[in-house]
Amino acid sequence: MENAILFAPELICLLMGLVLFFCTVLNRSYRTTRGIAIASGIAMIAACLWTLSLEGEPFFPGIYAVDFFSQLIKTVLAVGFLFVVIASANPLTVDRNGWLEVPLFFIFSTLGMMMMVSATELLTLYVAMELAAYPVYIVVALHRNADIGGESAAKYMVQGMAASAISLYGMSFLFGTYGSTYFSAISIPHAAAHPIFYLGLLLTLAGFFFKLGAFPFHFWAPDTYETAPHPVITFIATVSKIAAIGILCRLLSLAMPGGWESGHAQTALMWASVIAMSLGNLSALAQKDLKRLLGYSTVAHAGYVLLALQTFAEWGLTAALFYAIGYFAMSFACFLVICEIGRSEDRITIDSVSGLYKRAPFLSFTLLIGLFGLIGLPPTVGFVGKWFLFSAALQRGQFYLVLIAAINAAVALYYYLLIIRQLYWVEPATQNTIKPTPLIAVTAMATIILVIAMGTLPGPFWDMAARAARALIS
Amino acid sequence: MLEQAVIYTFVALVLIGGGLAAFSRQILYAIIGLGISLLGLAGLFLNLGSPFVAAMQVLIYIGGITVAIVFAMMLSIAMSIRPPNPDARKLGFAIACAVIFFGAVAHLIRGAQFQQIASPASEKAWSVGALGHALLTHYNVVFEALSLVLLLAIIGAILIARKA
Amino acid sequence: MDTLSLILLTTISPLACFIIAIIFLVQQPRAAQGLVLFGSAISLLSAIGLLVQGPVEPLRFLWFQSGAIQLQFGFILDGASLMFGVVVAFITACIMLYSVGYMAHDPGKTRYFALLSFFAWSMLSFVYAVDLLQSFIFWELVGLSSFFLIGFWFEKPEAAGAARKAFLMTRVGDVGLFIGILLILQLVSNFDIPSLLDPQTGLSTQVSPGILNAITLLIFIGIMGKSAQFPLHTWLPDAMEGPTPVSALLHSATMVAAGVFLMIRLHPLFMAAQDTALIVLSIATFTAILASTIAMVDTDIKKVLAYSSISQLGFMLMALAAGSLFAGVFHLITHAVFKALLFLCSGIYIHAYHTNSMAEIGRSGGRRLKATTLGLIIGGAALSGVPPLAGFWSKEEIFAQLGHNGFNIYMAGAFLAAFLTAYYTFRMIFLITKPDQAPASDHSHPEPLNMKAPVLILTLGAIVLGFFGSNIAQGLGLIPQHHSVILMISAVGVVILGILIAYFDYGRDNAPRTGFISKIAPLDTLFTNKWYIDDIYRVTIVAITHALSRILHWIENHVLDGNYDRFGLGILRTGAKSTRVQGGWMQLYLGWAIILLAVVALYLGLQ
Amino acid sequence: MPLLSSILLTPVITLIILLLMPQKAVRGIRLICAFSGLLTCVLSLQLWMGYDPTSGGIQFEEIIPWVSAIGISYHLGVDGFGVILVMLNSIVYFTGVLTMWDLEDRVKEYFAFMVLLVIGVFGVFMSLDLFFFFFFYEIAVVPMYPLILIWGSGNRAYAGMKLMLFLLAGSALLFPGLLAIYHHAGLNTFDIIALSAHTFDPQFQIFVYPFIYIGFGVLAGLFPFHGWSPTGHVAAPSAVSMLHAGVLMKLGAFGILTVGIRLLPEGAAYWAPTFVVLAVIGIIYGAYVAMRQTDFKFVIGFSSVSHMGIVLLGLNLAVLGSVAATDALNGAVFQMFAHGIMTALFFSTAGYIYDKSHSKTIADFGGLGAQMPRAVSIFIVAGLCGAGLPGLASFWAELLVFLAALKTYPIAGVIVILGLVLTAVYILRVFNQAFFGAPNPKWENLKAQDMSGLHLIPRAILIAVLVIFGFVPRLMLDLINSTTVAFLGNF
Amino acid sequence: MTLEAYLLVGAALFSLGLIGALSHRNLIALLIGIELMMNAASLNLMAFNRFVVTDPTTGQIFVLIIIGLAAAEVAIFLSIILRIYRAYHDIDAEKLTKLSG
Repeated sequence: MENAILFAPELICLLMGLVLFFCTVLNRSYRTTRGIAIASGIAMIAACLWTLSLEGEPFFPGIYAVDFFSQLIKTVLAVGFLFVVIASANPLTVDRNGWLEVPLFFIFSTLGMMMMVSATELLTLYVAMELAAYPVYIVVALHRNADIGGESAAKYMVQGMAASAISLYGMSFLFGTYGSTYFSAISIPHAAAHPIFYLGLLLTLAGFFFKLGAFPFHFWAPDTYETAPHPVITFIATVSKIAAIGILCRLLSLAMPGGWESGHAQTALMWASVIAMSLGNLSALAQKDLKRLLGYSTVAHAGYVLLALQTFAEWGLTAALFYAIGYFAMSFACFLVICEIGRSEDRITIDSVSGLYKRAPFLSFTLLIGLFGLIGLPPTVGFVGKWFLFSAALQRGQFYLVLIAAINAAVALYYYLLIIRQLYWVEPATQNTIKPTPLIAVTAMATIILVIAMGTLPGPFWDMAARAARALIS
Repeated sequence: MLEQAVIYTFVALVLIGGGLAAFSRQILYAIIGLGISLLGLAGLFLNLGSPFVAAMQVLIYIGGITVAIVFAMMLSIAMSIRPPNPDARKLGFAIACAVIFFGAVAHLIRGAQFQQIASPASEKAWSVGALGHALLTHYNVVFEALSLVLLLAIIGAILIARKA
Repeated sequence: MDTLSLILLTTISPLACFIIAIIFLVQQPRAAQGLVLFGSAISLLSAIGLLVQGPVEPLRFLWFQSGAIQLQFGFILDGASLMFGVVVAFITACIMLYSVGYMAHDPGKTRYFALLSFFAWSMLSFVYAVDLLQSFIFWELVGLSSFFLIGFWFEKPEAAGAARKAFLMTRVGDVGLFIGILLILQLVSNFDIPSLLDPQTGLSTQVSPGILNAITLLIFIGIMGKSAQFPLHTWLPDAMEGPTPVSALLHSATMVAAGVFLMIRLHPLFMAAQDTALIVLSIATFTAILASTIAMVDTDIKKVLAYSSISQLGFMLMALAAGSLFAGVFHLITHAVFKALLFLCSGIYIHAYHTNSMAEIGRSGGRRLKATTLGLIIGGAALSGVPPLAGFWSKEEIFAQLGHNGFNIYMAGAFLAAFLTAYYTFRMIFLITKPDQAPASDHSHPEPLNMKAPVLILTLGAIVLGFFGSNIAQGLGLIPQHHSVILMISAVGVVILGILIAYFDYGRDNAPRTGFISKIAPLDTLFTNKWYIDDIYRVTIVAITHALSRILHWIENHVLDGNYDRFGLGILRTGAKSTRVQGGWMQLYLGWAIILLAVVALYLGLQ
Repeated sequence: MPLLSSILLTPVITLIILLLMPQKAVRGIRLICAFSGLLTCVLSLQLWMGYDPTSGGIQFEEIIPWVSAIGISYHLGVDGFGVILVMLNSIVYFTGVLTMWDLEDRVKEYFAFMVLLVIGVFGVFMSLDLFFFFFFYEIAVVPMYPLILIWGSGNRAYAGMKLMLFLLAGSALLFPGLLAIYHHAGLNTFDIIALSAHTFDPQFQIFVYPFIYIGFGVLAGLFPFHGWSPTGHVAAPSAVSMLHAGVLMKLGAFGILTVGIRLLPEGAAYWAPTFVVLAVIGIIYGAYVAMRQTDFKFVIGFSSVSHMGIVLLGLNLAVLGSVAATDALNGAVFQMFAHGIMTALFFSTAGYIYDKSHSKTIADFGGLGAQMPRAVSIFIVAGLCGAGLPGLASFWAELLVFLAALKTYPIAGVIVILGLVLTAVYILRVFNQAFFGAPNPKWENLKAQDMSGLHLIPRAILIAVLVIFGFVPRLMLDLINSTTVAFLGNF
Repeated sequence: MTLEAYLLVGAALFSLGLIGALSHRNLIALLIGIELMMNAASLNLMAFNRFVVTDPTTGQIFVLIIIGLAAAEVAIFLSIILRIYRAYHDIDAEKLTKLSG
């Protein structure tokens, strides 16, 4: 029973997923399905909060860990799921036949992500990862235009499969080096098989980098962002990013207290960080498609997070977690607006938001706050988060690294400002106003409040992240 | 000696099949190559002491997956039988990548010292029963998750492939 | 009344008038005019009261403190400031009275009177300032009021240009002065004039002669600017674009004398700095001659008077540099009176005939304005140094001083200048009073009383002031230089020679009406073109400044800004390129990723 | 209620009220802003009066732990510099609101952004915590973009973008610099006071100081990173230019002072000779470039570069530890205030002329003095202040800085004093081309639109401030001098 | 055969899969390449399971799960191929570059 409580969020997720499955089978309306999904989201959040402070291993020891870290991430994932479902009120870009199943895939993917952050064993992790990934492949394919959906899904999936294959190959070496798949075993340094261990680690991490959209596996990101249906990409850009950062934290935390921390891993991550942020920002500069632009910007933000993670220190972990939560809110603010304004448009270009100020003042304000956050301006969480991330890197004395990151942030300003300019300055092409439903307005409000609250009162959030980081390391 | 020969045969099957799959310009040959390679692998698995996994490899991989690919190919055959233009540049790049990668990995493998056990574990530990037990106790989460993935895959496949 | 309230009354009442007029009385020019006149009268009376009270100890108040520097403001009430203060207040009052008529129909009357008031305040404050920095502040404000008054008719581009020129040229001088003052501050952390001048503990005892020379030279640069000495003199003739009363008040009698007054203030320092004194003497002498030569050929009555002012200022500085404080002060005061008189007369002519040309005025019947012509002749004679008018006495004093100290070359220069002065003054008088053709008809209106009265008062002053030399000397606590009879006779001789030649050239019937100098063509050209000094400036300093600003502007636009823009665009282009690299063939990425991983792994393995 | 928080909260509350007010309530919005501006002025005055100048230290401190785990605290406090700069901001805020009284387009948003800017500026002047310092610093920068973009004129998209890129590039230098200070001290606190007690390794100081200096210097118009400033000034609406040139640029100088010099004195001293050269170049260069501008606001913009050069010069001279250090710092801070008021006056008037004529080109006018005598007079006052005329506040500032320059680097001193002539040249050029000379008949209609009534109030306030401090510099110098002495006592 | 030999075979298989995945234009061929790569991982796991690990169940289960997931993966991927085929009547990977901007 105690195990069931520890497993409550996942359990509720699973159960609600099955309920949704029956809904689709019984072919109820999309409204009902979505309603149930919203309810399940709320239930999941409740369950997460309930289990927030619990610790334990609900299954066979070493396989699955429930601690503050995992529960914190799960809470955010549950919130993310809820928000994404709310945002997908009108998934017009999704194939009409697939509407009912969209929440279903989302919830199972969320389940996979929840399991990912709790997994403490390679095999569990791998399966959870695939559980999180497959539903997303499917919904990407469910674009209302078969050609666009198919292409983008195929691209996404090829990259994903290749990444998992590489990851698997790497895991096999880890397994071979230690004779075990438990993280607890792997985290002990193993001098004899040193080089091959690194090969394994590198290949394994490569798979996760794919999830994070970080260099060098970020290439899927912009294409998918551009072409996937809006709700789907909202899910990918917000929820799955949380999970990705969570799992990276989990993996890298293995390295920490006297683990296999080493200059090599750090150097590799450092380069990955630098290249990811530079490449992401530079490429974003040239984009006209809003979603694609945000895709590149995600790559850049992944670079910022890696900046903190490569420190292999508690501070870095805390900062990364803090930023992950903040990033979720900021990017959700952007994508929520994209979902609303692009209900029936396949492509959202920068021109699509022209003069949005006149058509939908509140939505454009939401987008503005989101963009301010992504730029890193106070009083949003973007500023505080960057402060923490960079601070973490500087704790290691990586002055120039932080300088590069800060310059990148300044470069990024350009393309974000272009959007803001379109938003507030350019005359709109059409005059029809967009009025968000109350539920969406409330969600947008909540996002804004979250972005600003984390930016002005970061204390409690930082403490939570720090607690989670400590839970990881100990 | 015979055993060695069998093993080498399997190895040869794996590599030849793999080569066929990798280099063939005809999809059908590639699929056949895949099948051959998988068959060789199943043999190696058998040799490595796991008849159950070998069986599964044959059943699911060769019997299921490869056949599914063949079906898919046949469904889209109208276009795929036309032999695509050979693209030497691309092939060269791929080979270069593979060679570099292989070189690096082989070098590392040769340099690595694994803590090998003196003798294989007992028969009991290799038994199907032990496997099943572990799957239902130790790895029950994984097992459940896998079933969920398969369920989703089925739903998804149906949805995606459904005619609009 | 006690000294403090008197001095405050003297200085503050014009300021109060200025503020009230400019803020509240813009729409009521008559009220403004009355108020300003009233304020000026109060100021004059208080100044006289102060003079009657006699010299007292300076009054000082703490102004502010910064680091080691402590600055005071206050009032110095010694002979020089008391007397000059009265002169300033007096002449200001006269000119304001005169302006009531002169500016009667000008729409900007309030502004005009307010500015005059502002000038009176800053000039009086300058005169009484106890602290060098305080002096400097009011020195600048005096310059500012000059700027506004020259540019009073700002719709005229010439006036605006002249105002700018005046401001900039005096500014150049002020920079020198400013540096000099700051040097003093640096060296002694003190600006208090009496203590700076103290023979025992003052500046001259604390610094080496070289530095003292440098400081005084820098200060002299300021004086050059303000008192229009070569080479910073060219703004003054241009400044005649302003209303004539302004020219009378600022650009001959008082404001330009501020430079001289500063030298009077700091006379001991200049005396201690031998080299500077010599340089001042040379420049002053040269300026006196230079200005006179130009005055000889100019046809514009105000320009002639302006050059004459420059030349007379040269005389004053000569006296001071030669060592006689008294001679300088004396000439300063007499000059203030008779030059103001001359300007007022010229103003009446201009007002009456709407022309600045002397010949035109004469032809139009200038001499019919009796009082004015009387003033012109008396003032001119005083300027030339005709005994026994004011100018004669003060100039005598200067010659005496030069002779006493053995500056023979300079004395020769002074004689030359005096000769030229007499010549050009009487040239002016003859041109006006003896026109080449009889005036056609008299269409001029007689000079109004409020314009005539100041002229008459000043005429009286020009006649009698010369006899108060000893009182002035007494006020300064000095003894006048003993006059040698030979010197006096030769000086008078020179003046008479000048007058005679002027008469020969312009005065007698069927005179050639061209100057003797026109027979020496090169000199004539040189003088007519004002020694080409303006032109030299135009092709050197002005051109260099323009060129520099053009170059730097180009740098700003093309090198700095342009490169920033290029840099930004470059980044954008890189961005576009990087997307192109990433676009397309997706397997390429995978391949590169694998190669990267392999290389990293290999690197780790090889370690 | 603690005074500093009250001052900071006044605009914050104003902002919240503004956001809640309906779009249409234009009058109410204006009144609320004006009232809040007035309130900040009153509170700042109270601060000024309440500050005890004898000690010269930090007063009115308030500390609330914020993120205690890493040592961030909400720590407010002001020394003499802070007091006058807070005052400056209040004045400019109040007069800025009055200047934009006639705005009709998107009033609510305009004032909201403006108030946000004001919040940021107040925050910087009061913060004693590196995090909050930077936090507010960025807040102050953010609203510039929408303000320029939406309400600006001319090439505003370009100008706004350029401004933001420059400023945030400066922040990019600051970011690692500030964090490095924190980590290098190892005290686990961002508190500036606590950090200033720590002696940093000289090598480290020398390394980090340029980042801090240039990072903040970009905002202060440091040559050669000044390019954004004239362009930005030109495009911004007048009240924004006022706040921008008047207050925002001071943030940069204040940052150099509070973070750079206070925490890294040895680094500052090491670099000072180099930066003195840059400052001198900036002064002269700004003046020369201003001479050739054809646009009012460009002239003012480049004059700001030149004038801020004086501030920077003063700051750098102050750290050299010579006898003139006190004067230099006094002068620099005085100049911050004086230039702030002066530029505010400049821009508010130039903006007024632009609003009425829709032209900023100097050559377009000519004899405007006859058509808009009041506006022109006010502009002339500002111009004269810019030219360093005695009797107006900036004279004292320049005097003190020049004095220090002459003492420390005589050649530099002479050069910058010669710059006074150049300043006069470009100011007079504007006067002559635009205000004097024959009136242009094109602008006859402006005769009826000269400044009057309400428009005169803000300008009159600014002029009054300039004149008061011009004649009674003691009011300010007493306040700064003790702080300067205390500040330099740390060296 | 030694562990090393098995691992080398695995590496070779992986490399062959890589060639397949990198050089082909046909989506099905890509899939085949990736399957080879996954199988290389399986081989490694089995080899380690035999030579290194004391408890041989883990590796086997790992491989079994890989097989299961591969089945799911292939199912989805093939359905996507069919979807594309319907839309394009072509399954040329290079045509997909149309998407990238």
